[in-house]
Amino acid sequence: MSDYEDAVAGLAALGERPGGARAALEAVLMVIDQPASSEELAAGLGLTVAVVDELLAGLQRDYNGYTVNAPGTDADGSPADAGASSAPRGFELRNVAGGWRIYSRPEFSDVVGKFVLDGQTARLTQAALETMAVIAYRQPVSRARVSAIRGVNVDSVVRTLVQRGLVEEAGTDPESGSLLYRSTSYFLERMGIASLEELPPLSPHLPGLEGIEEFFDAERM
Amino acid sequence: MSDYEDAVAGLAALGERPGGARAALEAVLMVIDQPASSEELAAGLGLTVAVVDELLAGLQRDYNGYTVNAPGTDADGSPADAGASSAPRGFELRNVAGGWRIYSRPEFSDVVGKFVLDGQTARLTQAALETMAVIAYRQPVSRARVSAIRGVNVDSVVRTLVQRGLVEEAGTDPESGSLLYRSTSYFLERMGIASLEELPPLSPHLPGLEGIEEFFDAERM
Amino acid sequence: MPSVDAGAAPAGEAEATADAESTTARKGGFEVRLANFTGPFDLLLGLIAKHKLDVTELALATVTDEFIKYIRRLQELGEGWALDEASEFLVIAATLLDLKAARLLPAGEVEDEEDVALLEARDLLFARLLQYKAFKQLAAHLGETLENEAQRFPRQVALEPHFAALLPELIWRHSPEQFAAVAAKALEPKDTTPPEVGVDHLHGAPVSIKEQAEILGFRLQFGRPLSFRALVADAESTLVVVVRFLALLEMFRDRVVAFEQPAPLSELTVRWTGRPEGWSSENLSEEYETVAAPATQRETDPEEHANE
Repeated sequence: MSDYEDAVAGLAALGERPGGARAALEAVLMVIDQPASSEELAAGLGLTVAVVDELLAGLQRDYNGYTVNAPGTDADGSPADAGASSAPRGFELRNVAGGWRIYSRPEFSDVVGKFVLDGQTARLTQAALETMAVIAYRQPVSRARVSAIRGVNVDSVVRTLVQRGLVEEAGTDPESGSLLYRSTSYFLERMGIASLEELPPLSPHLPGLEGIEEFFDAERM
Repeated sequence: MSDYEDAVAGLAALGERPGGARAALEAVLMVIDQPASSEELAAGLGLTVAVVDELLAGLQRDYNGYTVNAPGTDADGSPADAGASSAPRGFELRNVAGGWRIYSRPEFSDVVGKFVLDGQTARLTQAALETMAVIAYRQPVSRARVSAIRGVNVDSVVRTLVQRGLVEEAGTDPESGSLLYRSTSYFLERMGIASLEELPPLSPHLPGLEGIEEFFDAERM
Repeated sequence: MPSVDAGAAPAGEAEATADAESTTARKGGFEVRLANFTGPFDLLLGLIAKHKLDVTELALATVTDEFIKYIRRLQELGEGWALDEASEFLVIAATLLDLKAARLLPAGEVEDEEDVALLEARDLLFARLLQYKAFKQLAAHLGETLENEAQRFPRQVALEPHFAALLPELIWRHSPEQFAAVAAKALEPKDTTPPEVGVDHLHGAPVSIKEQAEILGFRLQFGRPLSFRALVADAESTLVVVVRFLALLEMFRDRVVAFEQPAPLSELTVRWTGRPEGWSSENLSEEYETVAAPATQRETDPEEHANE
């Protein structure tokens, strides 16, 4: 079990420092500028993924303001929870686009917005949102197919989405040779979700899906 | 004492949010890139400088791991200290050159350094090089405009270039309010030229530049 | 979500409707408030919602009039309304009109092929409309989520100086000239992607202008003047006739042929005027070379011209 030994060795070394492994993880979270997966964090800290996952969950609860005795806190008394506080912090730790990252809490968006100049991008138009939805749920998908679903030409809208980094090219369709598009991890980030599976399912929105589905496959361009 | 009244009004508004004024201050400190003075923070939060200074001192102690009852804690029982923890965090609040910012704790600089270096290469990617080229020839320029020219989102690439010291912020666009970027003297140094005028002109490669210029202006987001 | 950031709106859709709104305000009298519809389905759903109709109900005819009135209004406004959008609107308007006409006929007689086709058109329209409705709902969800998420700001601070110092020294091998070449390439307009125009419905055999010019050149160069009628006598299709005519125009511009036509619509005679040697279709004017140069492009050229 060399994994385990490594993890213990890592823990021991980090454990001697103030705050221990939990603080080490926090220190790393302070310098990343894009989401970092538990695997990346574990490798950087010399800990197992399981330990890091537990520490992350502890930090998340901690920042959200659960106390040590609150329901939902692990009973194992891991050091991760030793410093948990009762009032929520101004920031939160979230698992977004397959990685962990620190965000300011939404309740303070007005205040933070005054200090962060360039953080926010303009809102998407209705046309862009609809096109984004079709691409997110039908990816990889050609512009022609998105056009067919929306009933209008989508070339310029897709270009805008690509420029905004929400959509990217995903090769060409082997049959028609047309360019295919898919959503990016930045889209997941902006949506605040870890993966595409977290998107709400399409089916409830489509009545009588079975027949229609076949029908559209036939129509596929 | 209109200052005082303003401050109280501000506190009241912030006080209704989870974590109160302390969390609001934390939220700002967690995401600002440039250190902010207590005056700037006070203005942004609608608090007096005195209140902000007190909150800052409280946060600093909190992050350093003093408990509420530890020596050095104010006896006034301000809500700022209610959530103070006993173990130091992985980050600290420092006042550097008149501004406050959250940094990773120096005890973990080896771990953090290892993490930062992982996956770093000494060479610019093609995407970074092209983005650098657009900034060098179109400066001062916003990221949105570079994105429009390159047809992809360039946010993270620009951040890399800034980190590498090749590009720096150059104020904000008076119209859109977005941050502008320009090349640095380090860039000139690496190019082996004394000034931007020594950059070879683009015209031989690119006839009809004027029209293109208009094209991008029209497309501007 | 009626409030749409017009500033960031991509060209076309939003502009057209923005125009529409202002005109409505000026002229008045048009009951449908022209909201910012993003396409024909959106408009159709809007009208259905206005009349509180279920999409699945067979009451589309109720909204047909209004739909068509709206289209007519948009047409009157004219500019800013993209052709492909217009055609989509018209396709749907035509389908609706068919359906409405069908409802005026006695019910229960679905016998001839036209009726069946009409039912299929209706089902197709319903299905597409339902599908669009689903995506519109999801778009609303995306919009809300994106907006809520925009309240959060990620920590993405610059690396602390002592960590930045750890980064390996940058390897920079580009000379100013190479860098300028990179810049020139990066600044080149990339927007050359032509809008995807379906050509599946076109079945013309590939005919190339150069190829036809070669044939014409061979016949004229080594023979006496020929009438256009004679030159196209062996043409297997109208497309070849058209392409040969275009080829002749090209050759005329290159001053290797001359035309004679005594009276309008009378016989057109073509005479070789170029030097006997040294001409080949490869020398045709540059304009055509740029269009017809790539091998793959060449095949589609005549079709494009034939379409015009």
